[in-house]
Amino acid sequence: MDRGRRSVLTGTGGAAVLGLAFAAGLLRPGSARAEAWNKAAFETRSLNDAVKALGGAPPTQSAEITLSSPDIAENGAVVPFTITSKLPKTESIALLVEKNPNILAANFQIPEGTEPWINTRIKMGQTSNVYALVKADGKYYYASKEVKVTLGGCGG
Amino acid sequence: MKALVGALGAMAACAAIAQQPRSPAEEIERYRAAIGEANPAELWEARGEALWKEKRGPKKASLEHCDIGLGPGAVKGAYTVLPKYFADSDKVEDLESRLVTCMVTLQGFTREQARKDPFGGPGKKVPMDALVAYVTAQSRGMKMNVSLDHPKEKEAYELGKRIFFYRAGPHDFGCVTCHGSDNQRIRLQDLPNLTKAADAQRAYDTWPAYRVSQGEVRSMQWRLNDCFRQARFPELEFVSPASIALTTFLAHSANGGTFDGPGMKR
Amino acid sequence: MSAQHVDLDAKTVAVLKSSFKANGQATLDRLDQDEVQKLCSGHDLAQPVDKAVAERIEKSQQATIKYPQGSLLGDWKNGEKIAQSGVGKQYSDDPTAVAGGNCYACHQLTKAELAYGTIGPSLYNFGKLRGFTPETQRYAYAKVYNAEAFSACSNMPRFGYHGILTEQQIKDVVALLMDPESPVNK
Amino acid sequence: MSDPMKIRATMVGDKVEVKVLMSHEMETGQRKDAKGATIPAWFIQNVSATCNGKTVLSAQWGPAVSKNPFLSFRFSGGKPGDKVVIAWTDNHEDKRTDEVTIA
Repeated sequence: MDRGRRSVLTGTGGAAVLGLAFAAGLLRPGSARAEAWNKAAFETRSLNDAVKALGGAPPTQSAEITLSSPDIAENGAVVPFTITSKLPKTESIALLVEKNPNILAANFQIPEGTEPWINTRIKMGQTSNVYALVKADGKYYYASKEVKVTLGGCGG
Repeated sequence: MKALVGALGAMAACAAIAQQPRSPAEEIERYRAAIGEANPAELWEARGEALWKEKRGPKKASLEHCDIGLGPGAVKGAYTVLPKYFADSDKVEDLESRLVTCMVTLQGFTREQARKDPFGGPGKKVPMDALVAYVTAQSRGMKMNVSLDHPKEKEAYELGKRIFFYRAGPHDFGCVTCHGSDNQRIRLQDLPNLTKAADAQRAYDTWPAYRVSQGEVRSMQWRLNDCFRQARFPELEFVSPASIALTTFLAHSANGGTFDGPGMKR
Repeated sequence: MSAQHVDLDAKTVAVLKSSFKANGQATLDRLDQDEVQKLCSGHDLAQPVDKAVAERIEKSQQATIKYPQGSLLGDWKNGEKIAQSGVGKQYSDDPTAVAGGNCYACHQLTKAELAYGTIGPSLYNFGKLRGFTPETQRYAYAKVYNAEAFSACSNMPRFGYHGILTEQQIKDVVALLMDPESPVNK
Repeated sequence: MSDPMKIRATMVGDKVEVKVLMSHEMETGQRKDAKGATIPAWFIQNVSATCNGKTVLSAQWGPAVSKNPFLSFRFSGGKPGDKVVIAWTDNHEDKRTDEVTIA
């Protein structure tokens, strides 16, 4: 197996996730699929910039959104989140991690008939605020929470 | 567990009750419960089943007639009797060793080929991890029942026990350093006391496991290899006599426990 | 000890030697035990170490400790980095990389780090509880240098004796434990 | 070639609950290999789920979604025996489509 990979990771602090920025050249912007994928939004670094790239105005905080996860993740490579929106006409639910190199992790379109509820797993490079961003009736709303990421092991 | 977490959440939200922050240990428990709901090891199990049935190697044969402990072709429950003595090879073998033997005898691979690349990694899928995931999953819910009746089984157990307590290297570590006392942890990871049945069962019964930190299914052979790496030993060779002896000691110590692998670990 | 046990002990060493391969800095001679390792192998942690054996180990290991000239108190900030890092001596480690002591793997030290182990005792408020005296500094240095000199068959590596940490690094760890400004003592 | 997804679709009350595991590296493009060379980004970008020809979920993902991704969602309008079809496309334009019958 690739021990070298592990030593590289260890050398930079042991986090399993280093960074998530990617080279724009790898995305083949010419293809139809890549155009459908919102490259600009996935390159942003702040909540407001991400919403702007998604075509919205700065979001407002909402108690109608529940962002649920453990407060401490044993490993940043897999952090489970459940997001529920009680906002009427919820159209999309996105997950954003403030301290990841690029803030937007995933964006789910919720058609009519699908519950505004998503359960998924994302990577976190370090302890960070996480946002659930919901588009409802054309406007953006968010909820946030901090998730601590711990390190571990004898070689870390 | 989930209901309890929900109830605690509701209490914390209630303004009349002062918020009681959960301890780190409770939060880690919540984390494990949440990720335990879906184990990517299932992807390995499916791949392993296909590989088990696929005609491979110079002899273009499947592994469906491999005797992994309960007779040729019997997969269900076979992992619970391993390691065990096999008359055809005149050796005590664990699952990985036995798969190597069958890849040689049934499929015609050289031993060298069958032992090569035992552990997967990023972008590298290997047959061994998948086969181990498939075979072990067929023993889920069954009790571990490793025999020491044959003299070679007894000897492997005794050697394994001595290896467990063997301290060496620049850190003076042995298996016992981390796994010889109750209720200890390294960073936030609980360390099973492998000299006690209950802990040995809990640990052994959940390997192999999907390692969240690596995104891979890891076999018991990998587990031992990586423990020795961190204990600052040289590199433990795949299906080596020491690895099988140590596995015999650990598996027998876990007898009576209900096998629940492949598990999911940090 | 029965003849059978002696046989099995000898066979254990033979089986180990046939089962490992050298990998980078982790050469096969690492399987060879020194006196302490030999005496401590087979020891069940639930039992106390035989008194005579313990005295023999502690005495021989006391004699290995080399104290530096001058102050034993280094830089606690660097000590904290050493306490956090587990790099060093694994075959997967770059042998030229700065090694760590991995103190947090086994000990609580500061209040800020939640991810600490419990194999060793909590060292939170180490200096504050024992007093910021030169004697305690000397004890801390010696304990990190060679824990077997104080507690035979300890689980703690002999950081100075085995050259895992340098003299300056041990002084930095002593500062982490003993500097009144260190977060360990806050 | 990529491995099949593991999909489960079950009735929870009058809704269909879908749980899906996908086999994918989800490489971030930030990690380096043993020789110090950057490992190129490789991750699923688009996911869609349909039932009886109707889209019940679609998603855009970045490389921050975990390796071997897991996703669960619930929708109305499905019944036992119906098929749920899930498809993904990654940034190398690899594709994978799998289906499951609602239990």
